[in-house]
Amino acid sequence: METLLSILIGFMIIGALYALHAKDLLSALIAQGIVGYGLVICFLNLRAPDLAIVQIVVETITLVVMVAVVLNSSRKEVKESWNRNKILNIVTSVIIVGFLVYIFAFMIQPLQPFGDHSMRMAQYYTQMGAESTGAANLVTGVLFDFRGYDTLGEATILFTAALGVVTILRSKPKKESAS
Amino acid sequence: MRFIALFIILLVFWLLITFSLTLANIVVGAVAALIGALLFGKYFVHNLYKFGQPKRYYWFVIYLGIFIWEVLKANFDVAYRVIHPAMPIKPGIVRVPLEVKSEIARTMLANSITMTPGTITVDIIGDDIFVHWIYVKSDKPEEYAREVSGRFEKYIKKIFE
Amino acid sequence: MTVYIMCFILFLVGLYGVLTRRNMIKIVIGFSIMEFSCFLFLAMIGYIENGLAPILKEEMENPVYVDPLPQAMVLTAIVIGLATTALLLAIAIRIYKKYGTFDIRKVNELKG
Amino acid sequence: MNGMTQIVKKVTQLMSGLIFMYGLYIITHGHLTPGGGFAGGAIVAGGFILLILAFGSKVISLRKEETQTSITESAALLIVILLALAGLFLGVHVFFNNYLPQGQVGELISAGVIPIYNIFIGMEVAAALLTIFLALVIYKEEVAS
Repeated sequence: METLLSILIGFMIIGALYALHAKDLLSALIAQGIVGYGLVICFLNLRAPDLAIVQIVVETITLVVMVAVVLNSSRKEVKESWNRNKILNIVTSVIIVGFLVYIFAFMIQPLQPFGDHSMRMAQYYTQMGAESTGAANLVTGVLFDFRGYDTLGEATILFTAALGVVTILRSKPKKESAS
Repeated sequence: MRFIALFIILLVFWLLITFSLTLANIVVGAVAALIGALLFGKYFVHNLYKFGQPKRYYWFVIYLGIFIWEVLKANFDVAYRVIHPAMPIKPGIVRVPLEVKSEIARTMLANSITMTPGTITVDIIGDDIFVHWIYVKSDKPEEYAREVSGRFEKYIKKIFE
Repeated sequence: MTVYIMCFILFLVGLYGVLTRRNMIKIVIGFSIMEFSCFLFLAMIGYIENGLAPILKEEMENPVYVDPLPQAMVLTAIVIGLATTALLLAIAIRIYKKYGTFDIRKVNELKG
Repeated sequence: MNGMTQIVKKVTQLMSGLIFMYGLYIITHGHLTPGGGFAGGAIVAGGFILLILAFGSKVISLRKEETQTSITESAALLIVILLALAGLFLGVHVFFNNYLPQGQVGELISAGVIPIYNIFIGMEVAAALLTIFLALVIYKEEVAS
């Protein structure tokens, strides 16, 4: 399982690098699709069918929206040019990345090796979840019962985002109401 | 009329995917199918009386056989062209006049042509269909019309018109 | 442990995109890639070797299910990711309308 | 935005209803099979998006549709909050309490309020995604004109 996942993530990394370097924005979006749909296959292998369903639909809709945006404006990639601040930028980036790597190496210590979850908390969910919520799908049970607040917050964020998109994209000012 | 037909189709679809016949399931399915029929009924296809004519189903079964045979033949043809070291391909887009008139028959024809390896439908403009062909055999319109669409067209005419 | 490191590399690729690209669409893509790597990391933490998908079945004896909690959190996170991507795209298309370019540095120079 | 060719239109006519139905199946069986409100809502929104893309924006009045989806979204979110609040007053006094009888695990009518939450979250997600898409389409039309 670990080898398979490593190969899949390797493909995703190649797709991501191509997406970031493509000259045409449309092909960049298609290459981003490689990453998104590769993630779907990873989820299926990680025994998470719920996540796979959500991700495949969400990825498709994101792709449609992004293609709509790109076709609406410009497909050309902007030209890279050398400027004076570049060395400073590179030094800053290297420091940030080094810091991140250090934190990652530090934080990965207490984790169990892959595929060997300790089940300290999960034991309760898998054994008692169905009894206390009555749902056969444990993910839904956790989502709407034990962690209802998360779901409520998520729905609020989606609502706010839709509101924000509608507000940002209103090009003409709304007519003033009769006063 | 269209609403009722869509309602029945959706209910059958629901029963097929849930595959259980409890009362609760049927009631929920009926409500869902009603919502679907109300929302999507006005976009559904016309000429529903054609569903009730058994002759069309008979021709459809025959058409399936012909279609599978053509797909098999085309598969071997394309495989030969790919494996052959000289790659004997002569790609080109041909314009074929359509005999079938109704939209759904044209859709079916276009999909059949696309699903056969070697030919891909590009577009339908007016009464002509534009097909990308991996090996354009001749320059005469009648010949390639027979080669590309003629083999399906007479059966599709019997099914949908 | 390899998969965790691969996942971190994917995150760094996204970060690289956000830091170095000048095109706004590319920056949005970089953000998406970072999000994807986070989802994958969380989903991998809950995985158990030979575990079953967390959907109860009656006939199994002593089944081992993978942890449903990270999956539930990733489920909400995916939809939030979609919402943020849509918002970023809306802002990008708005800036394009005003300045006629996706280049963030040019926008910075033009100002006003 | 213009529609696509006859082929796409015809296939859309046949398929959009079935896509919608599949979304409803994913939503209503969310507590039994993989899926749930989020996935199902996104599929339902996908059915409508397919319809708009295939037939062009002339087929519906975009402004009216956007208002409707906005209202649906707000109403669904409000109902979710009210359902959660109801848990505060019924039975054990906990926010997000599962106060309905839970029934047999594995039946369609079971798990108390979870299916109802699923339905309304699905409505909210579908309406939100449609609102985002329609806002983009309206913006495009306005820029083009």
